[in-house]
Amino acid sequence: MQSIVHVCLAGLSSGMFIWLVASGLTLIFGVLGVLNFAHGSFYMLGAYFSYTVLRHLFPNFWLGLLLGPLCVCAVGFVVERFFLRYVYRLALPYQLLLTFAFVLIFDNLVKIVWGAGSLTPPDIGFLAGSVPILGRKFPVYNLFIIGVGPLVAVALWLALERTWAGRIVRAASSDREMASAIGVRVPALYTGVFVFGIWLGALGGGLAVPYVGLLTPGMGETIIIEAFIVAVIGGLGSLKGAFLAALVLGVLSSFGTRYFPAFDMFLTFILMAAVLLVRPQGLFGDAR
Amino acid sequence: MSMGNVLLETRKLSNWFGKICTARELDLAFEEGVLTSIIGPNGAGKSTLVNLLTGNLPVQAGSVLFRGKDITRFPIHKRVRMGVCRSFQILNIFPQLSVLRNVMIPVLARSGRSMRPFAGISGEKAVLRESEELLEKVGLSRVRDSVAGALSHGDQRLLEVGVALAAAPVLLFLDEPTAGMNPVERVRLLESIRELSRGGRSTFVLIEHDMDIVFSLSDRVIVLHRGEVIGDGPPDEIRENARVREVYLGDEMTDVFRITGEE
Amino acid sequence: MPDDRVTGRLLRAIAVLAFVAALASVPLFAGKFVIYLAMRVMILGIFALGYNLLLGGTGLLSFGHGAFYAAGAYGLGFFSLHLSPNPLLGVAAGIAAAMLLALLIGFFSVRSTEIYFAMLTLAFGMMVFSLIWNARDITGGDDGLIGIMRESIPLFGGVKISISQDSRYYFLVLFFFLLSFWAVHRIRNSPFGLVLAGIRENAKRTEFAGLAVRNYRLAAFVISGAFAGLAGSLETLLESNARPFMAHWTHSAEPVLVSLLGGIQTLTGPVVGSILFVAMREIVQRFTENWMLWFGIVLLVIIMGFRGGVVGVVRQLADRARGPRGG
Amino acid sequence: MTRKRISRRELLKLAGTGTVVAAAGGLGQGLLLPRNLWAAPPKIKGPVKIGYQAVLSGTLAGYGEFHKMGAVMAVEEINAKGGIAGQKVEMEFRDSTLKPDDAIKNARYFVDSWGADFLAGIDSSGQALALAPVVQQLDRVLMVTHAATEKLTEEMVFKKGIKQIFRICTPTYQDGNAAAFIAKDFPAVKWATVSPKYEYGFTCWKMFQDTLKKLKPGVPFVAESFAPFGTTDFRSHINTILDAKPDGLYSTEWAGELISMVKQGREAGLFEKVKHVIFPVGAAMDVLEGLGKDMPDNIWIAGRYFFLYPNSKTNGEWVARFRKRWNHYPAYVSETGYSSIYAFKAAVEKAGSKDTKAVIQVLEGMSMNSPAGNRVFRKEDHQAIYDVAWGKTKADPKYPFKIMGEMKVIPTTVCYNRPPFEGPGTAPPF
Repeated sequence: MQSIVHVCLAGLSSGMFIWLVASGLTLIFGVLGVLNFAHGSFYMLGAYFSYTVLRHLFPNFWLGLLLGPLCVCAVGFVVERFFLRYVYRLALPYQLLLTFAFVLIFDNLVKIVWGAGSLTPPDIGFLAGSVPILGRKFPVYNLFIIGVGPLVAVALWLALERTWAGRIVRAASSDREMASAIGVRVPALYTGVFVFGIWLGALGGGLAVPYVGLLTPGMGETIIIEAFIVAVIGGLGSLKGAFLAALVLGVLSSFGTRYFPAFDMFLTFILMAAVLLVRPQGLFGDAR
Repeated sequence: MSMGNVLLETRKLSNWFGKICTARELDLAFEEGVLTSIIGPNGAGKSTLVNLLTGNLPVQAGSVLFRGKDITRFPIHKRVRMGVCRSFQILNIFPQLSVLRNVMIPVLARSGRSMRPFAGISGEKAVLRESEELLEKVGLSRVRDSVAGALSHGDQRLLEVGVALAAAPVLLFLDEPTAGMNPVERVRLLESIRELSRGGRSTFVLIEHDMDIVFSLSDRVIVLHRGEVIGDGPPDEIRENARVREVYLGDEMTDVFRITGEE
Repeated sequence: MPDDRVTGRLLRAIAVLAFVAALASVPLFAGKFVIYLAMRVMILGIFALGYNLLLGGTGLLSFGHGAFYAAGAYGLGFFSLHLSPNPLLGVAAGIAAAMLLALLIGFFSVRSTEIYFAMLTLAFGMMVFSLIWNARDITGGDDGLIGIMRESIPLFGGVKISISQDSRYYFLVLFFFLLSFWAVHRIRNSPFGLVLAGIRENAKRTEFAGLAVRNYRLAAFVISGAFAGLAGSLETLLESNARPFMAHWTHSAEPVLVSLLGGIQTLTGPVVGSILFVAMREIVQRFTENWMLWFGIVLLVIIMGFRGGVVGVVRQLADRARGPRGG
Repeated sequence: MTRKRISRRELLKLAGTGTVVAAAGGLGQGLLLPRNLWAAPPKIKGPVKIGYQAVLSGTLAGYGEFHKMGAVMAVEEINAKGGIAGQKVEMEFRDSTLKPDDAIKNARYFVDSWGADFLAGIDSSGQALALAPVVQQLDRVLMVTHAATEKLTEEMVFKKGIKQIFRICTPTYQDGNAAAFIAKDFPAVKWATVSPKYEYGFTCWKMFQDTLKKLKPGVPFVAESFAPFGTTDFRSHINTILDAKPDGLYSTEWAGELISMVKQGREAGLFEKVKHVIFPVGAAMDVLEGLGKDMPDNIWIAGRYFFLYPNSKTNGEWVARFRKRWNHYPAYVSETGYSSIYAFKAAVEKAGSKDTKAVIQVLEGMSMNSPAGNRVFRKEDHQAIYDVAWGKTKADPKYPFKIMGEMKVIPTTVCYNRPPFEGPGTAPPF
């Protein structure tokens, strides 16, 4: 019992963590139709900026989490406004290539600015430490992540369904021409959505600082593939799908690691292929 | 070639989009050599019917038979091989290929030489000749080397019909072949359809909005309304059909004339 | 008009001859490292040329071709370690293994298109990667398959051609490269190639031309897999090892990158892209350790400035220069 | 540089004596004067060029930087003191990216294009094994400074006879076998592991088990959980260990992954439940500094070198110089990088030539003094034999990170596999 509960909790926290990163990826794909390969790099930048704020400016976890991702948004703005915007009309491979170029550039820049070695974050205050659950310790911070994940999901849902801006975003995502016909400034909207998606990714990075406990110049590369899998299984562009897929995958791999050690990437990719074969649009994607 | 030889028939063919019924237990038969037109107001289920018959939409209920053989579950290419082909309402050509290559693809498919990866395409003399003849027939020889996407709209529509014809179909569905054409082009295209039909190689089924054309050209007119056949017979008979008049005398009638009269 | 066509053909023939002559004379004047790099370029070129039959030719973006490259590499590896060290038979075994795998993966993948196809091939490719990584007893795990020797090629009558020296192996690679180039050229200009182009332009219309689109996609997939297998087996002979990362998605992305760099709508695009890819990195690396940064910037410039790939843009410029005379 | 200009007169005089001496030598046939004294010092043409490669990109880029610090410092020192056999040392450093094909390309570039006389570096086992036939073909000595796979020395050097490869760092024997010698003294009975899901992790765990079984028959191994390369979340692995309730944990996780695992293990109370913990590469500087006070006390750690061992003058001075030069404590790859350059110096000067064959001959069995203590390159497999320390972590006010408290050395003579590597008496304990 103790074991199962803890395996579940570990799965939940890792799933929610992936969801945080995958949400931005999914949102950007859903509205802009761009597969942002550099999303992992923005996640990395989020982590590094938050770390810097935390370590060198204000030793406050919340300020780091607030300011770090905001700085990354500025980077995201530049990327969209001056580069990505020009490849929307090009085929998918060109978008991938462009975002891939940014992966190389950001990875290397981080190495130049923050050094090649790994960085470890300072204390994060009251979120540190653990609480006993059924006689085994569980980190408070992981409980926090388990809470933040659904919070972000609900906030996103409310923002998209219940606000005026959300309605416009949804309109633009289903029909770009129609949206521009009814007077929406689509380019500006795209910039806004991209920057917001980047903010979500960078927020994931900021939250990763204490979660992973380590910052390295290549940290975005491992997360991007997991975020991709989640986004694909959930249905590209579907936030609801990504949320559930992240949950399922997190818990599944946690159980896999514990009870079926042979479980690894192979089965994850089998799952991904199976979903794509049976329901190409993913669990919750709309059949476009 | 005798009339009355049934090519394609449907048995209780039905289709729904959600709760909207676009085909309700249709029993239709298309005979060899009979130029048939399908008309009906917007949303009557004309395009759906063509999609179901040509395999572009999966059949939900009922069956489709070609020359007595059940082809309900046949994939598109197999139906085309048997002789059922179509053109599209929205342009459906190969925009970046030359006009000649556009028609070569169906001709190659027919010749059974399309799986040869190392043969030079310029060596396919018979295919080339046939493709050029076909372009001659639809009047596109003058632009044979142009990129299809760069043609005028009218020429692209001609090419659309040409590509469909290149598959040498026994039964050819033309889904609003004149959409977006100017009156001159439209007459020219329909004239050539009439001629081709008389040539007797293919039997045409036309979906058209322009009533004048439909009634002057067709041997048989089928009127669809909300997925049901409300009239089926020679043009004169249909003109007199009370139900058809009723349907067409509503807003839908004027609607039809407005659309077709726009050009 | 006919005059133009004849001169055009003549010019092209001269260009091809000059290209072949230049390649063939590399071992005569170039240093060992250049010979080695040239081989790497040609192997990547074979990979990309075949790959581009799919991307540029059929309009399918595969992210799993590393798996076929690895199949070629391990196919040759197992063959030469356990059956026969004959390099040509080994290459044949590698290609066969790659084609079989491509048939299997393609069978499931070609029903999807666009991004779903890309994701499916990515998933299958990573499964292969994971299999190679985990089947340690057979594949050597992450250490890779090592100790694959480059034996002589036996000819009739007991004569053997040694290829152990790089300057000799170069000609074998060159032979396969030219063969691939010729084959891809033929395929692009064949009825089959035209059908592929039709599928790229409009799959629905191709179906309504009476063609089983899925079969053609599968055929294109298997053919491009064969080229990947050839490239993989040639690299294994060159480096004498095969490693799991050959099947990784990062490696699958290489032919995509290379094809886009050079231009996917041209025959020479992938080759030019391969040269750029290898040479650019080599040059950047000589000046700075931060090669990723500069490489990324160069990529950015190429995407923003040369949309149709380098070859495409050069051709456009050439056309424009010729414009006034022709028009 | 400070050589005085020689005047023409002196030159003539010199020439004169030269002729006389030469004539005398010629006449006396070496009887008049002992010849060796008069023979010119070993002539080496041109600078000594060393091509060094290590990972400089990705998550492990920090290791490359540490390699570089050590190697660059050695080159600077040697050049300041007149170089190797009077010739300047030149070094070029390249990113190996951890990929075997890039490692091969770099090696070929170094030798065929840049004209390197020696090669050094290499982090991953896959790279080292892939490079073996290449360096044989290129015929240059490769000094491996980080990759630990025993296959390199056992199979490539010993069995296949690829003599060009030497390894200056400790191999998997240290991480697997030696750890078992540490473990045997614990009262612990049940062991478990979280280790990397690749050859290195598998091999070390197997060596640990095999040796410990021989030292302490009947010892049970209750759980193993292997984490793929790039794992950042060890929580399910930690659950596996906690469920098995072992008394001892052995883990060859290293670099950032070890940092993550320790942090997450602390949060889960792993180190309270498991009393005896061994991290064979836990004494790496990036790990100690990265964890800081988060590294639990009383954990047995080791590395391929730790800057507080040996407590010798050479080492103490070197660490001081290193800190002055880089404002950093030397990592183990800094030491192996540094010493490999000195190994080349010693070998070239003794051989009197840069010639690979001659240098190999000298290197085989060569003994050298280095910060890590005395190193001897074993003749059969070209493995450097030197002692590294094991120690129990403890805090020390002098350092911002945990250091080794109680130190212990497992002599290589008891924990290194012996050629011919197969059959009885080749694997420890002997």
